Amino acid sequence: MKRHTNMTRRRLLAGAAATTTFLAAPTIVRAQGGALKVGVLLPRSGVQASIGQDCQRGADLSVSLLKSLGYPDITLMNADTETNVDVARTRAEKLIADGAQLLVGAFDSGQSTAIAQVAEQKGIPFVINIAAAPPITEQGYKFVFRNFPTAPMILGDAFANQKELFEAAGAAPKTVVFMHVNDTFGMAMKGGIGAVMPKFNMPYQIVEQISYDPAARDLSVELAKAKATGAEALMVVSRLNDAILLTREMVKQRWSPMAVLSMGPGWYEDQYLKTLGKLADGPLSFVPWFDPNKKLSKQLEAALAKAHPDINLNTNHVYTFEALLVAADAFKRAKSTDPKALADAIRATDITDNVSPGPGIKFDAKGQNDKLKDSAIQNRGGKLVTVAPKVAANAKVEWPMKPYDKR
Amino acid sequence: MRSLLLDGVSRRVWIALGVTLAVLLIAPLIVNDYLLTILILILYFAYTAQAWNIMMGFAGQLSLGHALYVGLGAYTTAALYVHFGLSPWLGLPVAVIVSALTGACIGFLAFRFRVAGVYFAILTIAFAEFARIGFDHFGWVNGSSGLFLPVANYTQSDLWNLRGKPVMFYYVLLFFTVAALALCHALLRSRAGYFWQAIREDEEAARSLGIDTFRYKMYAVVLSAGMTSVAGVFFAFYYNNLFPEQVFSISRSVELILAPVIGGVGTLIGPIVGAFLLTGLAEVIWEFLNAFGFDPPGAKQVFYGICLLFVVVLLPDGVWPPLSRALGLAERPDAPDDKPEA
Amino acid sequence: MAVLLEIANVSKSFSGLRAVSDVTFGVPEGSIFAVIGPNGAGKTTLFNMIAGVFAPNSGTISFAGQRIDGRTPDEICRRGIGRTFQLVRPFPTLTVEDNVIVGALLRQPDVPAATKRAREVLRQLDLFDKRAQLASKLTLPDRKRLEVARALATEPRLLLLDEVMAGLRPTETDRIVEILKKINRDTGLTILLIEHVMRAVNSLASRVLVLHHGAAIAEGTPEAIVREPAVVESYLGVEAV
Amino acid sequence: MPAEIYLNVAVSGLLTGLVYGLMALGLSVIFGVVRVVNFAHGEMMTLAMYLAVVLFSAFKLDPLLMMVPIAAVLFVLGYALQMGLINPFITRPEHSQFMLLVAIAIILVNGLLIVFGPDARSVQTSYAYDSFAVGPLIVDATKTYAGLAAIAVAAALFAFFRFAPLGKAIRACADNYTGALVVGLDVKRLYALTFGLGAACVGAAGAMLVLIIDVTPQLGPAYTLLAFVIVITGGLGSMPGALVGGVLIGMTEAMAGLLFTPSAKSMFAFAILVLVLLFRPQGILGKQLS
Amino acid sequence: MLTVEDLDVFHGDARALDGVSLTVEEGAIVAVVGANGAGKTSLIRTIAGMYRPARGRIQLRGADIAGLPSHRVCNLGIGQVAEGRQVFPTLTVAENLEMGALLPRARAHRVTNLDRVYALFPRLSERASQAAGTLSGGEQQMLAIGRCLMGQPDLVMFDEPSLGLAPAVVKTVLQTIHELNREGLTCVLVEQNVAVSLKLASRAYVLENGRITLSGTGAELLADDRVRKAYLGM
Repeated sequence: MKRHTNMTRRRLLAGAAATTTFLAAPTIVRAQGGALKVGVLLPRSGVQASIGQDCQRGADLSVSLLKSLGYPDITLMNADTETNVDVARTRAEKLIADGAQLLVGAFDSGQSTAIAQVAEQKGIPFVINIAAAPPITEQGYKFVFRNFPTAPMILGDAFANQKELFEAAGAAPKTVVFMHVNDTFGMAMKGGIGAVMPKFNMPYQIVEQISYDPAARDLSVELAKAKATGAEALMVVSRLNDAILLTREMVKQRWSPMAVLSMGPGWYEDQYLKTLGKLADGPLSFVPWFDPNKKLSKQLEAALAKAHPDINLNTNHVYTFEALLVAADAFKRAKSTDPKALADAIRATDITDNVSPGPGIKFDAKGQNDKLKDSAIQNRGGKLVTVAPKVAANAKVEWPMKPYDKR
Repeated sequence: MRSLLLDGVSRRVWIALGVTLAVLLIAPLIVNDYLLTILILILYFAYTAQAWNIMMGFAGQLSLGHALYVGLGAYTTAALYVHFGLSPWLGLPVAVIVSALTGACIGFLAFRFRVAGVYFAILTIAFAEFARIGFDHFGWVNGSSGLFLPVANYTQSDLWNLRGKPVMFYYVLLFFTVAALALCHALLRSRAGYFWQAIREDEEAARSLGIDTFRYKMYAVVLSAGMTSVAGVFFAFYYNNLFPEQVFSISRSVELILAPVIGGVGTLIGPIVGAFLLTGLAEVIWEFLNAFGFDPPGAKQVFYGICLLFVVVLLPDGVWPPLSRALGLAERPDAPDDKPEA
Repeated sequence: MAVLLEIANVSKSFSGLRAVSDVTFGVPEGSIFAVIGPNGAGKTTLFNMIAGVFAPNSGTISFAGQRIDGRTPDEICRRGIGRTFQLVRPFPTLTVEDNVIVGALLRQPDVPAATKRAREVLRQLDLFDKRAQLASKLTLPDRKRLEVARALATEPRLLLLDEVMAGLRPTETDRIVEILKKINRDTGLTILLIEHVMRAVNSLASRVLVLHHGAAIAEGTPEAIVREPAVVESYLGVEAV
Repeated sequence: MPAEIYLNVAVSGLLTGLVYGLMALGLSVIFGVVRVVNFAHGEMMTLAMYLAVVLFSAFKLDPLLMMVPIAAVLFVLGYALQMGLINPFITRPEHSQFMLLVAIAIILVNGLLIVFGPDARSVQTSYAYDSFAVGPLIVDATKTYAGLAAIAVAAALFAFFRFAPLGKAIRACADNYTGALVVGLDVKRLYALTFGLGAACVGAAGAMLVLIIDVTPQLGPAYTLLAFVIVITGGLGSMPGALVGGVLIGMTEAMAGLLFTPSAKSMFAFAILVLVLLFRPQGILGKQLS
Repeated sequence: MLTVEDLDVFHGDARALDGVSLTVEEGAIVAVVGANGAGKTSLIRTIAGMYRPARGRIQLRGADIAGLPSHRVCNLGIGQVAEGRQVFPTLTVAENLEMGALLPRARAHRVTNLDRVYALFPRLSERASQAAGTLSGGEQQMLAIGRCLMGQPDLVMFDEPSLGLAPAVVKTVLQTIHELNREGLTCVLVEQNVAVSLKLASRAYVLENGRITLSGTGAELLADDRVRKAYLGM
């Protein structure tokens, strides 16, 4: 069983075990030595297919990259959660039955929670790549680790980075309208704003909050409402499709705010850039990202460019990769595939040579990496540049955003 | 009651049921955790399938929005547990009442205003969607942020608070599934069961026999809704998190309907057989595709869809009626029975 | 004899078409009363009004001294009127016995009692041996008798029969006629039948009402009725060519 | 809020509603005649949207012009589907029909996922971002074209059913199945034709919609549901009803989004559906149920 | 012209026709009498291709037509005036007639046939643009006959054409059938108006419980005691 990284767009899965243990083995025999078997659970079909498959790219890159960095061999056992908690849980059990010694996944908070319980019961470490719902690491799990900021962390960094940018630009909006999608992440962010924003003494005030349905097929009314507030800038937490819809509506309804301040996915994604072309330029995203100045970032970027020349490195790749980095690092230090030893090793993680901004990867008692820093990135000519924080920046912010009708 | 449970079941059926139950009882000792998870899923679908079957299979009222009741049951017990530390067993009656009342509401509106057939089916979907969006804005259960149940450590099973290992959930579900089977069997042989079947077959003829069809249709909806919500309790405490998008989605409702339709609508055993077949099928297809190394995301579902297509085209009454005849376990033997006269 | 069912000046129109106009008659308790007339004469409409399928536009229907017009079919049945359907409507996927149990449950306290009652009725109608068969597998004459059995199981005071003899062979007709006569004789059950088959009407009914174009054109004993020229013309066919 | 926003939102709701109506039209046509509820409606539309995307990206063919060929492809598909699979199900109970179409929907969604991948695809026309300004009123160009196309398709269908012998024959089938057999109409073929026509409407709607929204394989169910709501509100089986229902739902959503929180705007659409079902079960323009 | 041999038809599990055989000669009127539910309509619909026989042969001018779909049977010249008239209620009278003329065999003769039908039933031309559902029963029966004639049939099966009609209308309808027959149309007549149909018929069959129990000329059956007893109540 060898994981081979297939460079075609449609990867064939080869890593999963060919044999199924249908009957209980009283003690699951786990080979000492050999490659670490990592079960990767991602929603590669169903509603979240797009993100799940994007995350998978990050996972696929990791194996050879980590090896080249001197980490011991890891083998991926991939499973599709079908964007469904039942399946997520079943697949997690299956991967463990087939010998997975560590789990990574699963982008979504609901599915991650379902997997977390299996991991906890089995004593198999579970490293969450992406999932921002704060409760996951408040549950008292011992085998669940998250190398991804929670909503309040993202917000705090967003406000800090915004202030830095306003200072650099010498200008700031006095009013913003806040639009957010009414889903888990959107609500978590909305909830955080009230608590976090006052601490930062922001130069603007939020004139209106507009919440919209994640299943929305049309956002013309929402945007008309936002435009009617007369706010100088648009603050937004959205998803990819909404981001595209909102941009189109801004162009059509002839509204060019001073800035688009996004605190969620969508505005920086490849699909957004590709679909909107030059209209995609300008929005600022305050999100978990990578530090383009770090060495490993450049390596990861190069690896991705080799595998997928048309794809920009993004959060999905970075955090899925880092989850595997955590796994490989723990394996290296534990020198064992025993889950207990792995979990102990993860608890002691202290990785400084990483991709995401900030000091590095370290978990607190709850299994949360609370040292994570987020970046401010801006879309420029189909590429993404980091404009804040200064330590992780590779460009200066363009301010204000170029009006849509002048492009 | 005894006669309701024992009547009309042949010895062969008793033996078959007994063996199956015995196997299920000792299954957790034999199978690994992965299979146990599958079995839990099967029992979950078998239970909900039976609850749905009361409404559609017995009384002939097609509901395509049964996720509504699962969701209500889940949210009610979970919210009571999270906010007041109320045991799910104490929350259960509340959940059942909430769901039953909701079912009564929908039933009352539909049956009073003579919304029937396809229209009724779509009304049930509409209410489920209504609930989804409503719960997205329902702050007490955290709206779309999701409701998380606190997770204690798992070293011991706490049956009173439904905190524990999968095997505990397995036996809880097995109990409910068997209880539902017994209830359905008794119901089918009760006054309500006869009246429901009459309504299902021919509502006008049923009315001409003095049956208050409105009342009995209401009974079916209320009972089915209440029973379904019990599955919600399990769902909440097994997965420990609830999101309106997830529990009230149309695909959830569709999942609940697959097993009874594939197994055999209106039969006692069909829904259970359907749950076994479909959940098993999903796993088998997954294994199969994996073994061939052909696993583009979505392939499993395509094959699953093709299998569904074949079953529904070839076996209009579902799998169980022909299967039961083949096994000599038919629920309705055509030959005159030999039971003594009452 | 007291009048059990009283129809007074009943009329019914469908989208302007007058199906039943100003019909008046009474069915004495314990009698067998027949309504005849060509197809489309309004018999089934009249029947359905008695059974509660729809309400008359005008006029009243009383049963055992109480107004029943405009009541729902189930309530009318609970008051003691059993009915059959012209196109038989047994519950096809239920067994013969279960079909009848559904009816019997109206008056019986529980399923065993209803089963007992159902079997009595099945014996009366010579269906006992076929009780375990699915209703959909029965032949037409058997299904007709099953409908009667199901209605009888509700223990009605008045039995409404809608062309139960239609489509039966003379021997089968005679068989049902005998059964109905016996039930009428033994239990005093009142029967109102709508019928085409004169053979049955002649041997069963004590009184006959002839409907034509929604109106009653004659009422009397069967013997008197067949001699009425209007009846002969409307029922047995006009000279057309 | 400035007053013109109401006008803007109302016009936008109207246009969106017309497109919704066009999308729902296919469902209505099929149910009105064949009496089968096409639960794979949204998935078929997704397929049409992908066709438009492929034609555009490969040959730079404008979806507005491709409406007709895409409709033709979907027609063939619908015809074959009815002839091959659905015909035997016409006499089966509703849950059986539901299951068949759910199976078809599952295959379509995941087939599209395998073929096209999960990422949203779009069509970049030269007029994608155009809008017309009439005083304070700003009207979305693509929606205007789509709305006009919706009216044109509905008018064409209406004319077909009113004047073409084949259209009349289809109405005859819907009117009286036995009667159609008696006069020697080939009911099976006419049903397939109807399903094809319904699918063609879905195809036309998909070609239009791809101008407004990007397509992903998972788009289907939401649109199936939306089509149900519209068609039942307007009257299942009624063609003008579909448009009226679409406009009503479109306007309701727009106004609810403006006056209340937009995230709950679909709830108002469902509320309208429930009200219509309770007080006029046959829909606003539907015929009395038998 | 038409021969039916040994026809068995089932509806589900119930036997509707049991070994039915009959012959219809060119230019004849053949009557089939029997009680409701005896299988008359089943017989007509099986010949018309609406039901599939389980067994038996149906031949039109020597060619086997059993099991052909109804639209093909119609196109071979077997028309039907169905029980309950079966007009299209929301279509206009003219559209109803047009539906009858959609058969390939009739398309070319549409105009002449329409003139003939309007000449036969002037009422229909008066009401050409009225919805068929608003017609009276008698007018609907005329429409059903007219619609059938639009299909250029050689043989027409009439299923209870006088059902529910006023005596005067019954008279017109039966006269029309008689006339059409004289013009060369072969007719199969199923009627509850036993006396009249036997008088009209050159040959008649008694159908009981799915079986032919008696056959002969109309006059023979009219004189038959069994028929008199069972169907005339005498």
